[in-house]
Amino acid sequence: MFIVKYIKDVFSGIKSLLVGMRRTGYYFTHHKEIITEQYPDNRDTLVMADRFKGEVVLLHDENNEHACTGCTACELACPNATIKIVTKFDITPEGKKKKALDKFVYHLELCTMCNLCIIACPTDAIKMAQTFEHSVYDRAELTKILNKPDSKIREGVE
Amino acid sequence: MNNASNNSESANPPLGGGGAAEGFPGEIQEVPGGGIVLSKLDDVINWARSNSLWPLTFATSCCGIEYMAVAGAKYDFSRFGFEVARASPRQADVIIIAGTIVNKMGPVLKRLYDQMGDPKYVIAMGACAISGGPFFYNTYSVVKGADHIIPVDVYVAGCPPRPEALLHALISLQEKIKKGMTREQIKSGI
Amino acid sequence: MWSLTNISTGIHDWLIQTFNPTWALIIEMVIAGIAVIGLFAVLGLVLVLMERRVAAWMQIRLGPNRVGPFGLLQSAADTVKLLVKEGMTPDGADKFLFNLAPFIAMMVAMLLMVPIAFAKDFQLWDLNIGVLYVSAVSSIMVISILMAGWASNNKYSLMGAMRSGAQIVSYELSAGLSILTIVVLTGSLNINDIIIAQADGWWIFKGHIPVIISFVIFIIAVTAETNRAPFDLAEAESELTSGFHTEYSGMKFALFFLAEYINVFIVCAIGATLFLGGWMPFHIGNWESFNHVMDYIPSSIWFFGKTFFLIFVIMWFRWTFPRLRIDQLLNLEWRYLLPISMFNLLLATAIAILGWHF
Amino acid sequence: MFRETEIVKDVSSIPPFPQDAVQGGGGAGDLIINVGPQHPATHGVLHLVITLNGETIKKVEPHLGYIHRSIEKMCESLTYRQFIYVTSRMDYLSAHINNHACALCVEKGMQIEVPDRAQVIRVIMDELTRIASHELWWGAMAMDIGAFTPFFHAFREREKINEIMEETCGARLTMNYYVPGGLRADMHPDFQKKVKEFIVLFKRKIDEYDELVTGNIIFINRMKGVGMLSKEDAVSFGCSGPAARGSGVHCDIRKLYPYAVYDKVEFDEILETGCDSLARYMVRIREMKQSVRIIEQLIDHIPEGDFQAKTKAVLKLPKGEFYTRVETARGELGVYIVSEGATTPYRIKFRSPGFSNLSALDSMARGSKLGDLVAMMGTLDLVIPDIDR
Repeated sequence: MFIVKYIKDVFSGIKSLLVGMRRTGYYFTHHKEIITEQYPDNRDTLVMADRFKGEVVLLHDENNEHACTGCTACELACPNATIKIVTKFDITPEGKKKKALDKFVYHLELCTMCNLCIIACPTDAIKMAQTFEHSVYDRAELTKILNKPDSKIREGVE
Repeated sequence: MNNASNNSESANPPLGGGGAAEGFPGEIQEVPGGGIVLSKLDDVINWARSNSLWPLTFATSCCGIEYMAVAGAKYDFSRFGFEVARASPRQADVIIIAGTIVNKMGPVLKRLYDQMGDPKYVIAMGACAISGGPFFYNTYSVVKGADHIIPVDVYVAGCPPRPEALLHALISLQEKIKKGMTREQIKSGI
Repeated sequence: MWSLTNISTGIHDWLIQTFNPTWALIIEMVIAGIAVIGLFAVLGLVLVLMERRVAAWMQIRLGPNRVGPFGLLQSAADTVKLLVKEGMTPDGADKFLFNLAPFIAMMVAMLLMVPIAFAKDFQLWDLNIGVLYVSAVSSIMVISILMAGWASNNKYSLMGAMRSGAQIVSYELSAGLSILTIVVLTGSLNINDIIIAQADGWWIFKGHIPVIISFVIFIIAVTAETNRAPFDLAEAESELTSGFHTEYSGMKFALFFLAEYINVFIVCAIGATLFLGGWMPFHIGNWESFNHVMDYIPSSIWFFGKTFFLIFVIMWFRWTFPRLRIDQLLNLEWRYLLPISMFNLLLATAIAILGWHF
Repeated sequence: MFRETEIVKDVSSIPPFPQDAVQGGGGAGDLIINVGPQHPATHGVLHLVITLNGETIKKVEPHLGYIHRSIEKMCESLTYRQFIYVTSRMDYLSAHINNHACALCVEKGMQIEVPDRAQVIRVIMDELTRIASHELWWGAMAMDIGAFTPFFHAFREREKINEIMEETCGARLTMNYYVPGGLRADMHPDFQKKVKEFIVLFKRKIDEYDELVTGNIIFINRMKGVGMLSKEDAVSFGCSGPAARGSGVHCDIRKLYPYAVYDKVEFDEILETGCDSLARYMVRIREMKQSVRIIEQLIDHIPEGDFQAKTKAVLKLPKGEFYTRVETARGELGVYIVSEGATTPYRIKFRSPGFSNLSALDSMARGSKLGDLVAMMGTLDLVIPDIDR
């Protein structure tokens, strides 16, 4: 019958609306369901997953030595030329010329954190750091030189 | 979290901008003993502007999803008052370029920027918006950085950046506005 | 007991004693004007913040909490920002109408303040046709929206304005009919009379089912009239970017923004007055002692408490429901709300004539 | 629907852009509006030129290219190890599945046997990605039709998946976890525990989705009978994925051409016969439950062994043509590689689901209201970089 169906429609419609309102009302009154993490306040306790890929860093030990031989394997592996290795020739004590790393230029603004350079590195000289706060006011600051000044290659790394 | 960073001096660098604060070109030097009232008013205005950055709902690709995640409940940029995302550029204050800008999109981006009312700010989010990112060398159609089209205030690297990184960029932008160093503020001479 | 009434009568008496009656009246008008504008500012700040908090908590997040203590200064920051933001007028717009529209929206909201009783004997003007005045003036709102949409020279704005026109004109009907239910029961259009008639219980309790139905219809209709979700077709963000105020920026946009919230406040105040007794405390028939205890709570708190409850309900709608489509919107009015409220009015009239209400 | 092409002799006779867009559709009283490239409903930078009569849609013409990044061309200059990561940016919501398709294609060419462990983890990851994608779709679609709250509730569960992804793959969205021959790294020790926790949470929360959206009368009215796509049309437009399954087309690649370990797990192919937006909506909601079912079957039975097959340092596909297809969250993704035997592909073509699904939009939208258009686009679940590539 028309009128019965009409009234049924009205009531089932109102009921479905009330069900939705009950759900939002539940969350309105239950503040323990809030899942917000207050970012700048939790900086000290924020732990990134250890596999998180934030940026490429060249590992230096306490003697300011790294393991990069300047072989350019990472440069070749990088799909978008994020890494540029500039090499120089050191004179070894024996008087031989030896290729060594001069500058490890890293374009963070190009990097897509794909991890291919890390896989390619034969000496595990580079790794992914867990930093993520990369915002700067000037684009040029994102181009970094990863080897520290006066750092040199660790003994025995070939 | 900074356990492996070799280029930040302290374990926890101060928030707001990757160290570009000093010597930023065009920085306004304070005049000793002058303009107290005006500078106080400016402080109030800058405070208001920095705390009420309404973003434009503009996302082109992957970074847009992380932008949505920032809007989402876990990261919640409404805590800073950024949640009034405006679909109309007339009412927006900050345009977050979330994603690749290709040559066809370039004029549209410029137009959107022009349609926004002063003061307006730009955040380039992710590798594509900063420099073309993965599409820098091997493609024919991608703009090599959104700053070729419109001036960018804050760059945030990543592909895509974490939501926290975008929040960091927004806080950096707030700092920049409070210091009166954005392009808009320098242009209008306040 | 401290109340708004004492303050207003005190000021009035002092003015009458100090100045001659004409000057006293003029000064009173100025004071009232300033008070209304002040109330607007406060309401705007409070309601915007309230909306953002309600939204946040329903969406399992925190909401503004970093600007000022507990984020209380958030809407102040927004206001200052909007004040100093560039207000543009598009080149192709009809500049006069474009700039006029937000002020009309604001003026309508201000005019609607006139007959509202904020507390016992605290009213700008005790109009004898208060209810009629409200329903008449509130429909001027659509003019500002149409004006804004048409003058913007933007297709989105125009479509938003047209939707809004169709919507407000239709929902006026059922809003008016549900108001009439109370008018029929009370026998007066005067807002104060309606409130006094609820001294032994609010209409929603003593008016049986017809009043409850008309209350529900009223809430739905005014939600639609104020262009709030789920009836926010005029500014449907995912369809028309921002609808009728797409081209507005800066302070002109802020006026629309503010007018929306003020309108919500006013319709909720009317709803609270008609159905929930306005400033009248919660009285039950002849429980004299209970009624006496209730009287200790100031009447202004009763009024604002009820109004904000209704505002909360309308916000609750907004953050729960999806938006209707334009034809469904009109269907809802013409096929459901209007017949039901007409039938309901008949019932209410019968009740009023037969004196069946409590 | 298609514009007639003819040889234009006089260049000046070509009308400028807006008029150009409405040829064949425009008439007196018609309103032409441009939705996009920046518009909240397009989820990106799609440009739709819509011819309206009042509120009724007469014609929808999508304009593409606003996010054309020439990924196909770019892949020709990248090696087989490198090109996989770019495809994460194609359909970024099913990044894992895109990578899977490319890895499968390279593996097919190189005839690499992928270890079982890698295959099982891949399937779990794929299904998690599918859930994450559908979650985002659910929130974004609800936002399109005007409900804001579901978006936030959807992201609550999505963030859990993102945490799992981040722990194992190192990134939240564009993971780059699959390499030819297996996975880049083994799964995280906590992976199984986290996934099980997620499943428990998800099963509890999916009922809330029904309360909030599915049962809502306004929602049902917005969806029912809107955007009809008949079975014949779905087939002829080449639709795939949930968009086609909502019209009853049997097209799940996981069932039709099983890859990885999909032939060893039990799950249903979701078919709805409503042909409207509600059917497409229900397909996705039910598909999420099926994905959970697949994960539940696999999560306790991850075989021990290598996570990566031994491969050469430099991959060279033999000369020939290779095609694989997988089921992404949006439909069928085909990867077609032509190799000349070099270290880089000679030509790559992606058959992306979004492009075909978008082509059905015009026939779906005609005659409906403007408000329906966003509902249709919501249920088609378009990802624009997937369309433009």
